Amino acid sequence: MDELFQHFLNAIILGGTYALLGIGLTLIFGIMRVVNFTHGELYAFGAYCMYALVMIFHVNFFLALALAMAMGILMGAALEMLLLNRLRGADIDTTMLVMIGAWIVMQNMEQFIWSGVALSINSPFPANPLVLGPLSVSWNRVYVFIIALALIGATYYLVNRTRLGKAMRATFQDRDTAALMGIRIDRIHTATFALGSGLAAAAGALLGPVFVVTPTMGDLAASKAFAIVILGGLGNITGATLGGFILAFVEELGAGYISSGYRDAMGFLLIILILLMRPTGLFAQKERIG
Amino acid sequence: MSRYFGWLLVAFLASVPLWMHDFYFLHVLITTGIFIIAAMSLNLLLGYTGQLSLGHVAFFGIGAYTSALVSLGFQIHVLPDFTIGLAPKPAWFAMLAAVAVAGLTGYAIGKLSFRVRGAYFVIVSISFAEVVRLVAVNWVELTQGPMALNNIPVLRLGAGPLELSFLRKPEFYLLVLAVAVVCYVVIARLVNSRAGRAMIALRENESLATSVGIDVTHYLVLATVVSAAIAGVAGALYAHYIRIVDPDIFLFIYTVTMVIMVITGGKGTLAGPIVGGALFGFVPEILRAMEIEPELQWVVYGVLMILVVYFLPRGIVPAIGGYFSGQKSGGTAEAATTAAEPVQK
Amino acid sequence: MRKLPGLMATAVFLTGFVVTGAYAQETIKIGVTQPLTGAFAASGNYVAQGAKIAEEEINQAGGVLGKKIQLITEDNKSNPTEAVSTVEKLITKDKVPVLIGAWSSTLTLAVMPKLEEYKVPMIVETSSSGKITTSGNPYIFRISPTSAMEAKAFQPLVKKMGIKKASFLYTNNDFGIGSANEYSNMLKTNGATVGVMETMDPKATDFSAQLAKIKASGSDTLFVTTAVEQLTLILKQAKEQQVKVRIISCGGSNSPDQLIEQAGDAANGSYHTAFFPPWFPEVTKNPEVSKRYMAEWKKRGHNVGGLTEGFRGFDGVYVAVAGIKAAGKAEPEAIRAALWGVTVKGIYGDIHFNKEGPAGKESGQNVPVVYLVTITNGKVVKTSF
Amino acid sequence: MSASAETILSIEHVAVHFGGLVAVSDMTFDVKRGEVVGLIGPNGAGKTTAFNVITGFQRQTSGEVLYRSHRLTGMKPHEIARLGLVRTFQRTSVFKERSVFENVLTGLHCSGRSNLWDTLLRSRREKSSEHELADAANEILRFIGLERRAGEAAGILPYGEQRLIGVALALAVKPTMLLLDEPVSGMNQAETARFVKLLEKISASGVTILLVEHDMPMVMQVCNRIVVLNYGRIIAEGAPAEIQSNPEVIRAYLGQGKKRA
Repeated sequence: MDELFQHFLNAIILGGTYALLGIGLTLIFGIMRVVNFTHGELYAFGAYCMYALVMIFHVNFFLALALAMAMGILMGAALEMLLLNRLRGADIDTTMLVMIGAWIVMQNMEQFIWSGVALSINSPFPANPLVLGPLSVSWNRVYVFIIALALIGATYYLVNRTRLGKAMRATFQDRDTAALMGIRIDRIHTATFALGSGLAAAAGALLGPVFVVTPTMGDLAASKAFAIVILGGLGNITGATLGGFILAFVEELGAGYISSGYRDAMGFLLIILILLMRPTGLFAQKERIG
Repeated sequence: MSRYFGWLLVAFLASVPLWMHDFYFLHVLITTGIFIIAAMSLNLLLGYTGQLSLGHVAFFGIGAYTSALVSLGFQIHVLPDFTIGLAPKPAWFAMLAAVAVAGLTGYAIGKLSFRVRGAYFVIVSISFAEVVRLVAVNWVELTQGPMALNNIPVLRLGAGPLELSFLRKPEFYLLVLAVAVVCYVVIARLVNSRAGRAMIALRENESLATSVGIDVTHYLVLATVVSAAIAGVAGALYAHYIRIVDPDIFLFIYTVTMVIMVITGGKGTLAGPIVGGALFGFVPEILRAMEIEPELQWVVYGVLMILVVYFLPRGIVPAIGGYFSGQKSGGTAEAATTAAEPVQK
Repeated sequence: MRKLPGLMATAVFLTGFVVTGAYAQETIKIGVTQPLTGAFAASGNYVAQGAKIAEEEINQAGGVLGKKIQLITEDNKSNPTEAVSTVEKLITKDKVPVLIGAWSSTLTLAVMPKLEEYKVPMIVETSSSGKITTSGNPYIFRISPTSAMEAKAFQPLVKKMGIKKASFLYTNNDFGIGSANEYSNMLKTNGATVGVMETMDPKATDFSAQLAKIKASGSDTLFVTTAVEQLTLILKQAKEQQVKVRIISCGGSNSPDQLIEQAGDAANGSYHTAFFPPWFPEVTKNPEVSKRYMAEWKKRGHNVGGLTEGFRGFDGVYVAVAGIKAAGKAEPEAIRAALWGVTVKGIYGDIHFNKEGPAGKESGQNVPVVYLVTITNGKVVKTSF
Repeated sequence: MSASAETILSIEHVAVHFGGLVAVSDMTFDVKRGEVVGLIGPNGAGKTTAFNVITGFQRQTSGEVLYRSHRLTGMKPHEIARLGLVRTFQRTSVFKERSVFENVLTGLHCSGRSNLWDTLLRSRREKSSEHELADAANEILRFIGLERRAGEAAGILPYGEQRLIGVALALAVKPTMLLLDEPVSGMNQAETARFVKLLEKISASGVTILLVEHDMPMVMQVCNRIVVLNYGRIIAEGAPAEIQSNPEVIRAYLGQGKKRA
């Protein structure tokens, strides 16, 4: 019984970070129709920024998080303006190829600069976990969970309550009309990509201290993010949030009671099942055909 | 016109072992050739039906595993006390089995995944490949998991004195070339036929295609089957050349390689995958020869990808004159002059 | 028009080779294939660095057969196909008479058919899968121990440490699975019971599910087989989830120094098998060699955490050179024959090869010493019972 | 067009709802063999939705569509097309990257006789089938008056000619009934006149025609019956003369028809 509760607790904690990984990607896809293969590298970028700030420049741990996220935003904006802006209107596989190229470049630059050796970031949290009866969870994880939820909330607010958000949603609904309404589509794209990148970098900066920082750390994060996005329906923030938690539960319980070897397969199996039953993802509003 | 160029090129390539005795060079040609075959199969889906499959390596891998398992034999427990097994079969038979199994998988996947399109299809295909990889990793009894299937037999044809063994590079190189030519012809005939027109039609305008009575799903599945079967051949060649198969054969980077080859060469053109394949087959070798930092070799590789997309968005072949493309309107000229009665009467 | 690109590529390609071809002929080349990029990059680079040290030592000492040696190191990108390509290149382009490689068992298995095809011997410096020496490839000479040897060496400790029920957590690759199987069998034959056997993806970073299961299994000991990155995380997360078991890491590529630095507190009380204990080189069979290697490693400012990997490359080069010397000429077949005779005073101990695998096609297998160390309050100490 | 002519298409109480809004409500009308019927109405009246329902691109919320006694409900568009009920699309709709000739060849898809093996083995059947299709394509091009354009990429042709290709594609399916969605929109006077001729030629060849069009003079000229839609429901039906003088129609077009369906 305790094991089951521990699994639940783990899943909830993990779900928060998965959701954070997911929304950035889904935002970019929904609004820009770009399958962002650099998502995982921006996650790694955030983690390396965190490492540099905390371990080399001894910046305050919490300040460093904010800075890392800011750098992620700048990085994202730069990528968008450098690579994607001139590719608008190109078909999905062209942009995808460019993003794959960028992914290869970024990952190997990371290894070139930092070498393949794993780095770890000290966190100010007590090493002893928070104990709840038979259950326990590290303070660092709790902190990550809370910040993740906060960031997700902030994103919701930004998308649903602000003028920028309104413009984003308009672009998402119908870019042509949006353009007619005088929305600067390219600005929206840059903003969207920057925001998505910032969220990915934040996730990296949050999880860097929990895990270790390596050049290939982005790959797994990216594959999870893709799973989450498709679970929730492409471009659906609520879906991605729920998708994050669902994936966490499926993995945790799947690994716990079916086979840990298939832990990382669970998400993909789920995707295939869901797409066969509901092609637009779990929470996507039905689309019109013809 | 282009046809003669084609046969000239084949003749030239076939002559390579005669004057090129550098085995490493042949090795590069062989591996490149295998990937060109895979890229041609991907091009059928991506280029002609317009469906981007980022799980294509799964068909390649399934071909490789099938060929390896059939030629090595296996024994698995279906139920605790019930096992099914297969005695080792000759390599050529194994390769045919690989084509069949890959084709069947293609059929199943096509039937299932073409309920979705575009980006959804892309991600379904990735997921599919990932699941197949994890099965290969975890179903140790069948696949040996990460311990890999090794000592895969060499392909041998005939027997006794006239036995032809494909252990040495020149023979294997010619085998790959032959297979490549066959696959090329198959694809060329397909895309220039009624079925091919249907595929291109659904790429260009799906609802218009259905409005003239084309069963879109049927042709998507057909394309997937043929594509998967050809990818399976490539995988089988790989298995009997490298002679070890492990779950790494499902690495995403292999799919990426195929996609790059197709798009840089020019998707939807017959020559595209060959040109793109030749280019990206050699790039890593050239970089290797330049002896720059391994990481930087990758960086250059990635930058090259991006540049190609920018400067040759439609690919190299269309850029150097689209008249090798499979959708050339060759038939038009002479056909248009042949007179006949109007149908509508 | 259509064959033009191909031809151009060919041309560039050939010129590319002129570059590599333009080497001084008065050196004896030794091929090294290691994962310098990709998943195993960290370890692969350490091995390559260790090999470089040996190369320069040997050349300062006048080389071998009156010639200097020259390492040609290729990146196999942690990928079997690439591994095969590197070996093809090293053998057919650079004409190396002997190879060192290819780190992981999968990579080594991938290149083995090529060794037979071209009849060139290879010193295997890291791979642990039994399959490598038992599948009948007479060109394989392994200086690293197999999982089986490691488990065997551990045998006496089962009782001493009082292991009653042990669980396993290992990467689902050849390295992890091989090790877990050998250890679990060994434990069963020594009266211990096996709890749960949990696997993980080599890239995974979150083991909460597996750990919760292990905790529930009520084992007293947890054997972990993976690379140092995941080991760090497992130690941390085990502490977080209060999995109170004795953690023993197997496979000898676990760099306790890095664990102390990165897992900190959580590393205390964990045990680790090691094939070279740089914390007390005096216990190794040839302390002077170990110390010399360590001094040079530190002098070059290489990461101290890499000492336990780098020595593999170091020994590999010395063995290859010993083979060349004994053969009296830099020819593959001669070296292969000669390797059976050599004994090298290395860090792995006194390296020599026993026959393993099917009669007539035996591979060479060295029997190194295996050490067990433990971390107590931030220090690595010898385990004494 | 004698009243005794058999009914070929009948729309029975068809309604289409998108969530809350009603695109078509309780639509009922018939088309008889050989007729040329116009379906008109202000923008958003539900004309195109009606087309989509009839040709299977849109599933109706309720009601039935019968074509030559086949229930079309639930049939796929390509199945309906194969029954001889063929449509064109509102916006220019051609296979842009392919030549005009290839466009028509594609339209002739269902007339092909070769299967996969014929194709891969280049069998005699394949060759003869392909030759027949080529001939048929040329006939259609001549019929439509585009034979000179055969070799050119459809996407680069002027607007009017692209609309003609759209019709050529539809004719290639050998339709018994043709649904034309705003065929002359964007055509100039001369083009329209030419198109009307073509339409009469098609009608004369025995093809029944249902067309949606805004160009009233053209509609009045070619149709022998007109159905008027407004806010998704039929407000009038009859011969051109009657429709022109129907007060409700006039009100609808003057945009005063405020009463919601």
